[in-house]
Amino acid sequence: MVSPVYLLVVTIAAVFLVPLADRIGRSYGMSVFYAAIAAAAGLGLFWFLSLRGGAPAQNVFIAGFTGPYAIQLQLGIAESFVIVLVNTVFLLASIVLGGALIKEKAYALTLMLLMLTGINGLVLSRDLFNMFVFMELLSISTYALVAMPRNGQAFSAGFKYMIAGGLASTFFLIGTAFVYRTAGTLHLDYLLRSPELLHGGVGFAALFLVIAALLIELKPFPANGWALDVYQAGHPGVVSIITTAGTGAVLFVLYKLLPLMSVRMLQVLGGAGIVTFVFSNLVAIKQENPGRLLGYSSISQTGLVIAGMVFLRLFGIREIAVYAAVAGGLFLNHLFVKGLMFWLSERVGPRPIREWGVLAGKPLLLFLFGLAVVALSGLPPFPGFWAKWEFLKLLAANGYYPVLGFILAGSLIEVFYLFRWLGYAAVKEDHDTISPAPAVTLPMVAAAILLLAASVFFSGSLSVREPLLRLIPAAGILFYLLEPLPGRVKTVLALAASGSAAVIVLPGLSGLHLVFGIMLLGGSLVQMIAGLGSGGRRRGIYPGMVMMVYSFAGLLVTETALGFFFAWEMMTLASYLLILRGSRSARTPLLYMIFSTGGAFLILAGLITALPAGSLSSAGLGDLVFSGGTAFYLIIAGFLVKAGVVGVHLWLPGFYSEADHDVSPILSSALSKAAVAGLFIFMSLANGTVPGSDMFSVILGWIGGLTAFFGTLMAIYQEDAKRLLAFSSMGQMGYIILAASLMSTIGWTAAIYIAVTHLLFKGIMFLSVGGVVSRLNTTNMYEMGGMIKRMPLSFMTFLIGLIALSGVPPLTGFGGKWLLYSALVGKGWYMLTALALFSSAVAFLYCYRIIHSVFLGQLKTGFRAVKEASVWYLIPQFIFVMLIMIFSMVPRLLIEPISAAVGKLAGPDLLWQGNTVSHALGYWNGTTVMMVTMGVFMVPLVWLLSRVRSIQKVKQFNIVYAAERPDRPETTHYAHNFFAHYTKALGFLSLPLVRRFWEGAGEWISSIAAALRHLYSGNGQTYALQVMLYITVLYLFMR
Amino acid sequence: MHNKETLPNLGLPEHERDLFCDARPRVSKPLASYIEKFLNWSRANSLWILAYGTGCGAIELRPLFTARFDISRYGMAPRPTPRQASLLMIGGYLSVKTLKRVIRSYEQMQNPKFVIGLGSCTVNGGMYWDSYNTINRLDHYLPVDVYITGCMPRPEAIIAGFEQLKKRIKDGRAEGANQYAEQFDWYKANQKKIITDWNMPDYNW
Amino acid sequence: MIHAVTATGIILILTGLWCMLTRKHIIRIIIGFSIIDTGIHIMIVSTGYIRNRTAPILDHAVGLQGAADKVVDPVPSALVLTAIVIGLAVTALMLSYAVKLYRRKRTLDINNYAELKW
Amino acid sequence: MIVKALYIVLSVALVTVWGLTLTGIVRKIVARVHGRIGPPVWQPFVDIIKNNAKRTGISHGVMFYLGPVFRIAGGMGTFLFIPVLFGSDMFSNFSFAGDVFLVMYFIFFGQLGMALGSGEGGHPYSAIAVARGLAQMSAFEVPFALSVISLAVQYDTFSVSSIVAAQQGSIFSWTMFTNPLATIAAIIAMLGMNMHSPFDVVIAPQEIPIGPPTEYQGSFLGMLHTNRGIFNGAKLILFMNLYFGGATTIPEMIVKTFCIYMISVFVGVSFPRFRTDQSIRFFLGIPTLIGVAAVILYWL
Repeated sequence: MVSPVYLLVVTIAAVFLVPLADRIGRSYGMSVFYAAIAAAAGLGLFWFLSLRGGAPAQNVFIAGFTGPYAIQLQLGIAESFVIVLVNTVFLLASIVLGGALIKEKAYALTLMLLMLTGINGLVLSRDLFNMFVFMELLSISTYALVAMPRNGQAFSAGFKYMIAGGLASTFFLIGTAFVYRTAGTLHLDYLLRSPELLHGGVGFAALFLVIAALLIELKPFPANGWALDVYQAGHPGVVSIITTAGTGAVLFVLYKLLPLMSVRMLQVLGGAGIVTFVFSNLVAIKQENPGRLLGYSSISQTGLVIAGMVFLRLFGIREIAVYAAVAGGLFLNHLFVKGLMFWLSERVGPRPIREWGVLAGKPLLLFLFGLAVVALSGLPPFPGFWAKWEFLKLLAANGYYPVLGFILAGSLIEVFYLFRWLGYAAVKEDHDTISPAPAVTLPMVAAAILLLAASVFFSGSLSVREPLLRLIPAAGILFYLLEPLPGRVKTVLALAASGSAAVIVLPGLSGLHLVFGIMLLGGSLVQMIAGLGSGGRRRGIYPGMVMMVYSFAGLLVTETALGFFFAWEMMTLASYLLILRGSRSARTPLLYMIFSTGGAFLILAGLITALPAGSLSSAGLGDLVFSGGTAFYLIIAGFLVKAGVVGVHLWLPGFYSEADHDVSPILSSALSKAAVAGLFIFMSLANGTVPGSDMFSVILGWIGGLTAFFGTLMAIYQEDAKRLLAFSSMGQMGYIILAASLMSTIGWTAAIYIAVTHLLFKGIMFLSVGGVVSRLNTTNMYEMGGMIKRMPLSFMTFLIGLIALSGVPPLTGFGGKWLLYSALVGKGWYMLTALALFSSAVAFLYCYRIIHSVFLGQLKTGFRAVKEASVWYLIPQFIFVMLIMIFSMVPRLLIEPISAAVGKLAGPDLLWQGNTVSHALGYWNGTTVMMVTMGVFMVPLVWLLSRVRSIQKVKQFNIVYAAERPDRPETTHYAHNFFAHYTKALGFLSLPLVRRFWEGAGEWISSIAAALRHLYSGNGQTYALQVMLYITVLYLFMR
Repeated sequence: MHNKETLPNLGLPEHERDLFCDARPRVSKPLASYIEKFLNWSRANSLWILAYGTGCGAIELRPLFTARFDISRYGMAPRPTPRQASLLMIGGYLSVKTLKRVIRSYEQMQNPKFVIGLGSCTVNGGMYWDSYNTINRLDHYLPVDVYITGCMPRPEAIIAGFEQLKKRIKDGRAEGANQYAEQFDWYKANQKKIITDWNMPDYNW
Repeated sequence: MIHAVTATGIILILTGLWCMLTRKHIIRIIIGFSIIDTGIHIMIVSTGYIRNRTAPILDHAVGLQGAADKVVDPVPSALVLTAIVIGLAVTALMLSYAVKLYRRKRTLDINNYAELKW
Repeated sequence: MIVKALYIVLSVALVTVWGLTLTGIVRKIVARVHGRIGPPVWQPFVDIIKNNAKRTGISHGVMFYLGPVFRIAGGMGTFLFIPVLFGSDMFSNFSFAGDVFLVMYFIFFGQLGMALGSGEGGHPYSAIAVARGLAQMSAFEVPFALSVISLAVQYDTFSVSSIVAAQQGSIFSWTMFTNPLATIAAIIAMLGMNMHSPFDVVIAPQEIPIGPPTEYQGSFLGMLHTNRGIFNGAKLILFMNLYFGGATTIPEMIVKTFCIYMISVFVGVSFPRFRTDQSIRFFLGIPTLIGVAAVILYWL
């Protein structure tokens, strides 16, 4: 093995060689420069591989002495891990910087090399004073490089940085001196052997000063204003090195010192990390400048890494693998992502984040940016996800619930501003363009590939047993690569991919899983056919779509808690991509992401709380312990958020309605069932083990009932057809939750029955309206009308769907209502029965409103020539119509398998007698009802048909119009503000209180953020004062 | 068959022609006599009135529904829409403007349909006969079954008119709708002579 | 005596800090930083001092034999030497920043360099 | 099978004739209240014949054409799922196919079809009337639902036949006496259902000519009028079964439904019309509270 000393030798030698080579020619100098960095990275990789292969750790003593007097370099697995990462990113960053460096004199190159030397030295060295020297090497070269843009901002930022950095080094030096004075050695190994040397008064102070100095270097909130100025003003390439490689080295120093710290110190340090994480994210909300925003984000991530390793140490964990999994994972994630994002900001140039729409026309850059945002938010499959899971799991296992809560809150804020930014980039089209720059793009691609490779590595090390789960992101990426293909080809491929997933997965399922499998996979599959109806490229739909379908499969197949959460998050991500593609505004996808992530965090908190003590990552869902109650309630709350119950439904109308017309049906009919599936999976897991479940049932029931009511009520006021259907879905979800909360055989049968029928009829209605909208290019119902004349088939299917929705016999909808009321009255929940009945009566209002406004009434002049919707939209509708008719004729075909899957719960069973289903209170024979209905329908029809010859078919203006003729169809069609009288009578019930609440909450958080960021006055002296005060406060806490 | 013929609807601008039905009115032959007799009995005993009350004669219609005269005992009732009415009562003089509305309403009623002209004005223009704006003779424009003269006719006279109409219906003589269809072109020409700003289809289905 | 030196060091550090935190003039801030630096150096040297011993320089006065008993602890002195060099570099860099800043805005009041904030 | 079909025809014929006659009787009574002579009792039949005797008609399209079919199918269906006479095989209809919830929801079948048909007519007044009707319906559904729930609690069944069976014995075992609050709530809801004044804003003839059927004529209208008989009869029989002890003989049924209908008629001739928002607020006010009280009373 090559001695670690060569790592330093290579770069220092290059420091001297570069100016010489530069004399010969610019390109020679650059070549030597890159060769040295590449060599360093290569060495790191070589060591890492051999150390992983089992080679012993290397210790090198320089200057002919042995420790403690010599300069000792140690290269273990941890060091090599950091070295390889740091040097790789440094190499990539230097490539990004290439354009800027080539304009500078050779000094710039030497400064870069010195910086790298400092970084590597910090990682390798084992004694405090050497650390000081390398830190100064790093700092001074950084101070100089910050000034590279040569503008006023860069100079003042650099100067502020020097003041703060100077203070930090001062403290480090004082601390080092006192350590030497107390312990008589500066060598880490000796100090570690007898850490009690530092536990006295002076010793403590010495150690404190060292740690405080390191912490200042890591830019803790709020003593970090100077760093933010640097992030904003410095060249993104340089800044990316500071925040990734530089921070990484200092973090590693902190890691090396961890064993010296007392419990108290660790606690305070961990707290400081958490505070930094939460508040930096908070302040970032108001930030518009990309560099500074990335700065806040970097700082928060650093805080999280600090917290990660400190808490691990606090929990007494010594295995390096765990540190690698948590702190290493978080750091690696941060390293590549932040590198990527800073380089991207270099690429985009000096634009505030609102103007990042320039990326919208650049698929590769947008993809990279999206990847970075997703990875940084801690979503799967990236390392941050696995690391956070492990970290939070350990926090929960050790009872650090408040910390867990803070981390989740901070992450949520992070998700907010990152996805808002992604929204700006993806949705707002800007006519500016950015010129190609392969020197910047290539390192970004490399970073992305490395990040993905690391994801594979991390997911493997955390033993996700189910190989299918790995396919979820893989399918997404595959379909991203297939994007240049024509849309229809992609649809067929997506159908094939999803179909094969269904074929593989479904036979392995049973019981409720099978029912939901058929619903989610089958439902999506059928509706995906509609995609064939749209021409063009259809960019950005199929990666999300296929990923979503695979996530459905994953959700149902997985047997581990981690696997479930992984699939859940992938599903969220996939659906986010779909809505991002279709939405007209950035607001809807963002709202969806915030609420979904909030819900997912609740589920996450619940899952890790329920994990049995000492469990592995692969703990099965069946092993979860719900006896505490809290865990179960958290999980259910998470699913309720995802289901969009009243109070957290803010995201729902936009999400279900704004996607593409062939995607909305899947989101609204199939995806909404994923929350139901989750609800049922966990309710069956926990059934009987949760204390206080009666109260829980009642609360859940009322949540469901109120959701049904308010969803329905809001639906009747909508002017937008798709939004109306979206609110209708909310109402139907309310019924499902209400039925599920009954915890009885009939209740659950009702819930799943409603879920199945809702899938069918809402699929039909959304597809039908989608077909209409795709022809008319408007979703405002009052602009439509009379479509029955132009689109009779769409009308027919819509009508079937509508009858099924309204619950009118003889179609399937009635079965759901009947089961629901039976179960409710059987349980004794009379008020909820009445509420459900009222809601379903109100549902008639919006049913009529939409069918009248869209299909009936007056055909508008502009739409006299529109054609029937595409046949590809109609095929899935007719498939669903056929299913509805079959289930209506023989309800037994549907109810029996469902009740079999539900199994035996509390309450009476359903009894069958031929086609009559009955229970203690009532009975229903769907087949007879269907027959009778058809009979009584035929008799008058025959009579009317006998008179058909005398009847003249007339046109739309042949109406009685107070003896006048109608003026224009637009003024004759009654559609706008259809239920004005309902607003007058009950309008107070539909005031946007929920929106006001959430907007108020958002306003408050935003105001707090705005107030907090005034800490960063911009004055270097204030920053210095903040550093001093921070250290003082830290001392008071740690003492 | 002239039923299949379409009307040109020249009064309508090009883009509006598709909004109106352009079929000609048809003659609907009565059924076999004994059935028709029964049906005519029912028609006579269930006269639903569409009252066109812009003339002063309308004032005399109100008392018909009161306890004193009560025409509901004859099975008669007011009907707010021409679609469902079988008897159009023209309540007095017609101007150019109101004639247009009357024609539209009449055409929107279904065969068989009956017209009663109320007051002298419908017969010959009455006291307004020399106005620039009054229609003097209703049956140039619509087939009138019964005229009830007077200025104004009392409710008793109106009831007598109803009796007359019922008699006509029962006798099978009240075929105004078919007459209108048969001589459609003549009626239409007369109508268009008066109404110069014709912005309706030629036949208001 | 040692304590006096240490105390001097500490006083210098505090003086420097006070200077850094209160003076608005950039050059004075840099001077404050220098004072801190000096204070640290003095303090470090004082920690290695052993009474009645001489500087850890192996010359004729000390001789190689038994040098360990005649000289003070050499480590702090070595540290100080390195620290002085580093301090020099930092001070020089700070001053060059000051020059650059002054050329931009013709002012050396630190309050005038707060355009980056929040 | 054939016997059953025969029974069904008989049963439908009975309710049609009785329903239409009842309408005639009521018109006569209202006329007498006004001090008029009024139309003959058989006038509804004459009207139906007259309407079907129209020689021409117009149609706005398929849905318009099917609207009245839906309507009358809804009326007949509703009727066919209600047992007419207690203990009579002949007049039990298809009550074995579903319980009271089936009947409650089947009521909507015809209304929905009618609303759709008139919607295709393209007349704005039709849509306005439907909007009013639906709004009013959603409101009176609340006291009615509460009342039915109260009955379900009281009798521990949803089956209409069983509810009738439970009321046999003496007059005091009728729901009217055993559960007066539920009966009151249901009767108030029935006022809305029958669309008599004060809840006749839906068909307000002076304002939106006749409401949804504005464009209907001839056979279509005849069908709608026929349905009015059947549907009225069905609703009255349902109320009779649920609250007034059902009936064992046809005369008993006739007397009881007549009396029930008279409630609606009395209120109708005595009160002026509510606006839509007023009737919504009315139904969701006191009647709903009465319904809640009825449920709570039997709950406790």
